[in-house]
Amino acid sequence: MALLSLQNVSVAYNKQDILQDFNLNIEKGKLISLLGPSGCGKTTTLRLIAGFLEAGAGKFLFQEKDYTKVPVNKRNFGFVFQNYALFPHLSVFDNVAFGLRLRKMSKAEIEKRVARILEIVNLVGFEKRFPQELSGGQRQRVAIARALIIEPDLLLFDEPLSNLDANLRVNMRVEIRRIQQELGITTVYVSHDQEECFSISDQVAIMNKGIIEQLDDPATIYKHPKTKFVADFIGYKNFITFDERIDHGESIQLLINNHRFAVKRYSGAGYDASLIGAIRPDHIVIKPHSEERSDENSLHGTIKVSTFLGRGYQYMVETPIGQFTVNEETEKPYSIDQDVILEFPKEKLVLVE
Amino acid sequence: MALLSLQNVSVAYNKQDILQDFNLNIEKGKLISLLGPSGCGKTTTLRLIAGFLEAGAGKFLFQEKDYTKVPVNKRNFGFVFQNYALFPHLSVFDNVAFGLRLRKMSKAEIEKRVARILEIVNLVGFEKRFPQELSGGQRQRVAIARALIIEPDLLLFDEPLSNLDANLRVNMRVEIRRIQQELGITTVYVSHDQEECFSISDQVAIMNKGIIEQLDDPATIYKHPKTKFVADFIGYKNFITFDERIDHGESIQLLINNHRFAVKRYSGAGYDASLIGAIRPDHIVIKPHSEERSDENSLHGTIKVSTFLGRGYQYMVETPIGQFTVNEETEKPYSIDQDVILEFPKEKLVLVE
Amino acid sequence: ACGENNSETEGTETGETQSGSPTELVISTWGFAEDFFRAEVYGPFEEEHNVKIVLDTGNNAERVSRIEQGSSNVDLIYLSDYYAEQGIEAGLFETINRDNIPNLEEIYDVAKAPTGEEYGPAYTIAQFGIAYNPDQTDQEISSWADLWSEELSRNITIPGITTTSGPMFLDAASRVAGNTEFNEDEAFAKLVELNPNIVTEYGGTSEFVNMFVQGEIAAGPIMEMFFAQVQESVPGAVFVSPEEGGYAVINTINVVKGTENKELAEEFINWILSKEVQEAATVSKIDSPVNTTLELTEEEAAGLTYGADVIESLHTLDMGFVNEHNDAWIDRWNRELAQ
Amino acid sequence: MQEKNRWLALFTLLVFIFLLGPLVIISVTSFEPGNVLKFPPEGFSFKWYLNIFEVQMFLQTFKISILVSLAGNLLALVLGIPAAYALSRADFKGKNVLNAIFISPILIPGIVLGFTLLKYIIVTYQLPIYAGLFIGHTVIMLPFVIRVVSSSLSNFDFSIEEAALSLGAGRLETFFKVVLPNIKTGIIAAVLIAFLESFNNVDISVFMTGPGISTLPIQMLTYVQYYFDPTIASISVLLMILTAVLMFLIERLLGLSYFTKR
Amino acid sequence: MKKRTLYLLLLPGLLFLTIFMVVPIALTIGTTFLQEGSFTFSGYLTFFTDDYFMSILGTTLRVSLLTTITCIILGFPVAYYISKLQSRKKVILLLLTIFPLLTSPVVRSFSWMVILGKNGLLNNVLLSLGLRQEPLEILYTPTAVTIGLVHLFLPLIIVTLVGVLENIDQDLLRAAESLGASKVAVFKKVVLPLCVPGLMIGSILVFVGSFTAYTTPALLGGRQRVISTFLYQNAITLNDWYLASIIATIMIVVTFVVISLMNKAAHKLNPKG
Ligand SMILES: Nc1ncnc2c1ncn2[C@@H]1O[C@H](COP(=O)(O)OP(=O)(O)OP(=O)(O)O)[C@@H](O)[C@H]1O
Ligand SMILES: Nc1ncnc2c1ncn2[C@@H]1O[C@H](COP(=O)(O)OP(=O)(O)OP(=O)(O)O)[C@@H](O)[C@H]1O
Ligand SMILES: [Mg+2]
Ligand SMILES: [Mg+2]
Repeated sequence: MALLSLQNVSVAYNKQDILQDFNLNIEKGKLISLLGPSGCGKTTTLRLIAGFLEAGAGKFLFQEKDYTKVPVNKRNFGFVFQNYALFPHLSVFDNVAFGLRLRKMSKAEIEKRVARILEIVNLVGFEKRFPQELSGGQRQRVAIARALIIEPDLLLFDEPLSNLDANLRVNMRVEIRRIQQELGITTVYVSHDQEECFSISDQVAIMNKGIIEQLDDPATIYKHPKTKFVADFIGYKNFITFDERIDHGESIQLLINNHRFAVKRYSGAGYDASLIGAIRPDHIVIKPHSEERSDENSLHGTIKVSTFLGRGYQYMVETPIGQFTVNEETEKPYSIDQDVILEFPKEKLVLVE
Repeated sequence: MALLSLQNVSVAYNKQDILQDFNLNIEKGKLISLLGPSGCGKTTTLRLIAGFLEAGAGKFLFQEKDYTKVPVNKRNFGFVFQNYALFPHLSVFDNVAFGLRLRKMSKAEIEKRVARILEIVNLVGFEKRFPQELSGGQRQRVAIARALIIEPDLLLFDEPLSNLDANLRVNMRVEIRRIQQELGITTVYVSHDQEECFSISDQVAIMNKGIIEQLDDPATIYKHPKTKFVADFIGYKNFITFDERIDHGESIQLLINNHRFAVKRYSGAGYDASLIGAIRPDHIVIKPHSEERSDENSLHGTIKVSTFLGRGYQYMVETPIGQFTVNEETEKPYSIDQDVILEFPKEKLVLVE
Repeated sequence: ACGENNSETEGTETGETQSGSPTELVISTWGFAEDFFRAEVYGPFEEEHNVKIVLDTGNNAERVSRIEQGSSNVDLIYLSDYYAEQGIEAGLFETINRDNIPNLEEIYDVAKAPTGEEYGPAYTIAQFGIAYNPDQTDQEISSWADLWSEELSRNITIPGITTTSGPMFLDAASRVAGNTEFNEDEAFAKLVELNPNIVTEYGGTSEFVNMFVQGEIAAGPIMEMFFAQVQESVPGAVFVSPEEGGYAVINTINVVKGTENKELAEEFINWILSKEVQEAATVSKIDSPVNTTLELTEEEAAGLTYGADVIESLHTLDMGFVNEHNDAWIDRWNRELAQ
Repeated sequence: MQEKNRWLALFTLLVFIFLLGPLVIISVTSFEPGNVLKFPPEGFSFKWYLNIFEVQMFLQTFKISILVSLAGNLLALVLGIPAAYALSRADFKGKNVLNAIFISPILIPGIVLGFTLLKYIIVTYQLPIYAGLFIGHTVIMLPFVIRVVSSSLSNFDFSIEEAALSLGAGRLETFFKVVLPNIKTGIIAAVLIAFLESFNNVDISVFMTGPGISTLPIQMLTYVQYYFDPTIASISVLLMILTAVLMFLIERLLGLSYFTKR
Repeated sequence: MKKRTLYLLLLPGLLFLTIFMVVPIALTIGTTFLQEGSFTFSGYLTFFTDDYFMSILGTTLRVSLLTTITCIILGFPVAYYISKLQSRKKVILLLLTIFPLLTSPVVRSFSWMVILGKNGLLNNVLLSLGLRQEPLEILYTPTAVTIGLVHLFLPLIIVTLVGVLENIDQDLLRAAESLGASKVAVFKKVVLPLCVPGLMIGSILVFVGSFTAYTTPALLGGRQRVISTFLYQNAITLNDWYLASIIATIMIVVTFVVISLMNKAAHKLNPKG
C-alpha cells in the first residue's frame, strides 16, 4: 500500500482547473520527481500535499488516513521552498531549531539535534550567521536542515536548486539524495532540470497540463517515453509519422514514402497502434555520403545548418521525409550543403502515442 | 587592427580590484563571448566598454580613438541587459523607437525603420503592446531590436537568455547569431551557459578572477584547454598529476606510480613542461574487468557510485592513482563495487598548465 | 472698486488723492463676530476712506506677543484693558491725539482713558458676573461665594488665569475669603477650596457656552456680553450681578507704534465710538455701548451692560498692579490649582 | 482559521466604527440649527454652511492654506526629488547622516519646529510671515516627499536608465523621459501625503500668523475660541466632500491603487 | 554617479534644511545654555528640580506612550486583516483608513467632545442601557486626550503596517506552518518580528505626533497641561522665550531618547530589523 495517495483530486484557481482527476501514489522511502513544462501544475501538486491549498474534489490519503482536512501544522511534512524561505530575523541555529522549539523540546536536546543535523548538511560553524550572510548553497542547506530536523513523514522539495550555478547544483543534488536515502524519508521533488530529476529519483512523473503523462523509473522514461509529449519533453527532437505499420513478433516494420524502418517491440508499452516514431539527435548516426547505405532505417540527406556545441556539432539535415536534428561528436565537422547518410538504429527509434 | 581594444585596464570597487591589467582585442564583425564563473568580472567588462563604469587605469581604444572619456550616450553602442531593461511606460514601438527619436529622425523614417527591425526580430503585430504584456522571449527580442535599431557600432549582451526555458534559449540564440551575422555587428556576449557560448561565438574568452585565461575559437578551447582552470571550468572533471614526462616528437610519455600514459602533442600549446593531464568524463572508456587491458593509458578500477543521468550513467571509479568520474552511455549499468578497466584515449587526454 | 466709482458722495471728491490703490489699515482683533464688524464697522469705513482693512486675529495674549516680537505690522489693536496695560508697559503703543477723536466727548468717563490719557479709550464696557442654569442645580446663585457651594460639585467652570477675566476671578476669590483689599494668599487658598467644583478652566468664552449648553456645567463666571449666546440655547439660563459686585471688562483700542496711518487710525477710533457703530453693536448684541447718547429700551438692553449706574457699580482692577503680579499669579495658579 | 478570521473581522469593524464614527457624528451635527454642536441634532438647517461664507476669514485662510500647501509642495518636490534620487542612486560616505537629516523634520516635535522657525525666520531673519509659513510647510513636507519618492525609486530598475543612456539619451533627458514617468505613482502619492500633512498642520502654522495671514486650521482654532457652533463641522463636511471628489477623480484617472502605495 | 552631480542634486535640499531647520534648532538649543553671556545649566536645573514642570513632562510622556501602545494594539490586527484581503476590498478599507487623516484635528476633537461629554453620546448610551448610574467623567481628562490622539494617529500606523505586512513573503508563513507552528505561533514568531521595521516607523510617527500634539490636548485635556501647550503658553502668552527654548530642547532630547529606546527594543525583537 502506498504511503501517500492522491485520488481523483481537482484544484482550480479562479474557476480554471489546474489539476483535474489527478492521481498519484508514492511508496514509503522513495524519492519521486515531478517534471514538466512551466505552468503544468507541479508546484500546485506540492502545495496541495503540504496542505497550503485545499482540493476542490478528491481524496488525499496518507498512511491510509484521510488527510484532506488535516491542517498544515499537524501534518508533519517538511517543505523546502524554491527561494528557501528562511526566516530572515533568525540565525542559522534558530532557523533550524524553529520546528523543535514548537515541539517543546528541552534545550539540551535541541542543541544536540541541531548540531547533528548541521553536521549532516556540512554547516558546522555557521550557527550564528543570519541567512543574508550565507551563499546560495549554504542557504539551501539550512532550508533542508530545517525541514529534516523535525523528522518529517514526508519531504517536499520545490525546485530547491534552481538558483544555484552548475557546479553547486550537482554537489547539492548528490547531498540531497544521500541524506534522503540515509534517513529513508519519502520525498517528492520538483525541478525543471531533467538531468537533476533523472539522477536523483526512484521514480519520475512527467506532467503535462495538470495530468501525469508517464510515471516510471528514470531509465524507462528516458528510453521508452510513452507519449509524443513525453518524448519531446525529454529531448527526442525528431519525430516521423509513418504511413503503415506491420507487426512481426519482436520487430515492427514501418513504412513512409517507400522508406522502410524497423523498431524493436518494447514489452512495457501499450501503444499497439502507434505510427509515430521518435529518436534523439544523439542517436541518429551521420555518415559521409560515400559510405554504403542500408535499405532499412537509413536515409539520404543534406546538411543545412551546423552548430558547434562543445562536445560536438549539431546539424540540421534535410531529407526526403523532413528535417532531422543530429548531434555528432566527430572531430571533422561536415560542411553546409554536404550530402550525408543518416542511420536510425533500430533499438533507439521508439514508437510513441 | 582591432576594432576595440582594452589595454591594461583596471577597475576596482571599494578599493578591491575586479579587473587588473586587463587586455582584450576584438575584430570587426566578430562575436566574442566572455565565459567564466560567477563574480569573475564579465558584467564589469561589459559595463566598462559601455561606459557605465570608469576604468581606474588603462586605455580603451575604439576604432583607434581613445574612448576612455567618451560619455555613454555618445558611444553609440547597443546594450542588451540581462533583465531586458525595457521601458515599462512605453509600448513596444516606442521602446524600439526611443533611440531614433533622440536622433531627431523624421516620423516617417522612424516608422519605416521600426517596422523593418520588428520584422527581423519577428514581432510584427506587437507594436502597441507594453512590456508587461509580453512573454520572456518576446521581451528579449524587443530588447535586441531596441539595441539594433540605432545601428550600433558595437553590441553588448549581458546574459540575455538567462531567464528563458531550455527550448526558448536555443531558439533565441540561433536568432541572435543570425541577426548579428546578417548585419555584421561586432558583438560581445556574456553568458553562464557554456553550450550557448560555444554555439554562438567566433571566439570565446574564459575569464577567471578578472583576467582572461584563454581566448580562442570555441573548438580549440573545447579540445585544448590551456590551463587547469579552463579545463575544469569547461568540464574536464578528471586530472592526473604525473611524476615524469618524456617528450617523443609528436607523442609525449607520462609516468605515475608505474602507470604509463601517452598524449599527442598539440602544436598550439606553449606549456612544454606541464605535468598535469586532464580528461572529460565522457572520454574515459569503461570496460568490464574481463576484457583485456593494454599497458598504456589504461587502469584497473572499482565502481564506487553510480548515477543515472538520462543519456547514460555516471560512475565514480576508484583506481590506484585516484578517483575518476566517467560517463557511459551503455545500456547495462555496471554495479557498485564491480571491478572495471578504464581507458584514456591518447587523443582525448590533454596536458594543461 | 466699481462701487466706488459710481458713488456720488465723498468718494468722487477725494478720488484725486485717494483713488488708486487703497491704503492698508491693519487691525488686530479677536476672531469673533467678524461678519458683523465687516458689515457694520469696517465696510463703511473702508468705503469712506478708501482703505482696505486687513485683520490679524487671535486672542489677546497672542496678538500682543506678535507685536512685541515685531513680527507684524499692525496699525490698530483691540485689547482688553489688562493686555492693553501690558502693551503700554512694553512700549508698544503710540500716544493718541484726543483732538482727532471728537466722539470721546460722548462716552462714559470711565471709558475715556482706562489706561491713561495718552492711550486709547474703551469702546465697550461689559460686566463680568455669573451665569447659571436653574434647571441643572438647586443652588440659588446670587453671589460669588455661592460658587463654592457643595451643590455645585463638578459643575462649574472658571476662567483660566491667562484670560482677561482670570485676574478678576482671582480678586473675587479674595473677596469671598472676606477681604476688601486684595489678599493673594487667601485668594489662592480659597481657589484651592473651589477645586472639587471645577470641571475645567475655560480659555475662550465659546468653551463656556459649549459646556453650559451641553450640560457639562451648571454655573460659572462669564462676561455679560456673551450671555446672549448662552440664552439662545438655554432660555432658562440666568445672568447674575453678584452681590459682592461684578467686574468691569473694559475693551480698549490702541494705535500701535510704528504705524504710518496714525491719523487714519484715530479716525477709526472715532468711528467706533460714534453713535452709529455703538448702536449697531447694541442692536446686534455684540458689544455693550459706552456712548452715552444712546437710549435703549429695556428689551434692547437685555443681555447688555447698560446704564451709567450699572457701569459705576462695577469693580475695576488696577491694571498696573495686575501686571506687576501677573507672572507670579500665573505661576502659582499653575502649580496650586491646575494639577 | 475561519473562526479566527471572523473575530478579526469583527475587531476590524469595531476599529473602523471608532475611526469613522466621529466623522459621521460631525457630519450629522453640522446640520444642527442651534448655536452649539449637538448629537443628535435638534433640527435640520443649512444655516452654518451659509455662515462659512459670511466669515471672510474662512475663505481667505482656505485660499492661503491651499496656496501654501501647493507652493510648499512644489518646492518640496523640487528639492526632494533630486535628493531622493541621489540618496537611492549613489553610494557614498555620510549617506546615513544625510538620510537622517532629510528625515529629521518628522522626528523633531512639530511645535518645536514651529517655535524655532518663528524665533529665527520671522524674528531674527526678519522674513515676512508668508515666507515663514511657506518655508515651514516646505520643511515638514520635505521628508514625506523624500521617503515616498525614495521608496518608489528603490523599486525602480536602474538598468533602464542605463539602457536610455546607451541609446543616446543625455542625463537630463534620461531623467525626464525614463525615470520620471516610471516613478510617477510615487510622486503623486508624495504630493498627496505631503499636501495632507501641510493642509492640516497646526504645529507650525500656529506660530506663523499675522495680519490677514493664517491657515484654515488656525482660523478654525481661533474661531472656536469664541464660537462652538456647527460652522466648523460644516467646513469639515465640505472638505470631506472635496477630498472625496478628488479621490474619485484620481481613481478615475489613475486607479485606486495609487492611494495604497506609501 | 559623478561626485559633482551628486552634490548638485543633494545641495539645494540640504542647504534649505540647514538654513531653515538645522541652524535655527542648533541656535535654539545653544541659547538655552547661555544666560547673560555665560555658559550655564541653570535653566535645566530649574526645570528638572521643579515638580510642576516634571509632572507636565511625565503626563505628556505617559499619554504619548499610552497612545502609541494603544495604536499598536488596535492597529496591528486591523492591518493584518486588511493585508490579507483581496485587492479591491483592500483598497477600499485603506481609503477608509486614510479618510480621517483628511479631516482637521480640530474637528476630530470636537466630535470627541460631543461623544465623551457628561451628557454626551457615550454617557447617554451607558445610562439608558443601565450600565452605569452616574455619567462617566472622561472629557477633560488625560483619558480623553489619549482617545483623541489614538483616533488621530491610528490611521498612520495601520497604513504603515499594511505596507510592511504585504511585503512579507507568504512562503515564510507556510514554512513556519509546515514546521508545526499554529496560526498564533506563526504570528508571534514570524509575522511580528518581521514587522518590526514597520512597527518602528509607525510607532515613531505616532509617538512624535502625540508628544507634540497641540490641538487635541488643548481641546480635550481640560486643566491638564501637556508639554506642547506649555511650550506654546510660554512662547506666545508669556513671551518667556528662554523657558520656551529649554522646553523645546527637552522635547527634542526626549524624542530622541525614546526613539533610540524603541530602536533597542526593536533590535531585541528582530536583530536583523
Ligand atoms: N494564485 C494563482 N491564481 C491563478 N492561477 C494560478 C495561481 N497560481 C498558479 N496558477 C496557475 O496554475 C497553473 C499551475 O501553476 P504551478 O505553479 O503549479 O505550475 P508549475 O508547474 O509549478 O510551473 P513552474 O515550473 O513555472 O513553477 C499555472 O498555469 C499558473 O498560471
Ligand atoms: N557595486 C559593486 N560594489 C562592490 N563590488 C561589486 C559591485 N559590483 C560588482 N562587484 C564585485 O565585482 C566582482 C565582479 O562582478 P561582475 O558583476 O563583473 O561579475 P560577473 O562575472 O558578471 O558575475 P555573474 O556571472 O555572477 O554575473 C564580483 O566579485 C562582485 O562581487
Ligand atoms: Mg513551480
Ligand atoms: Mg554578471
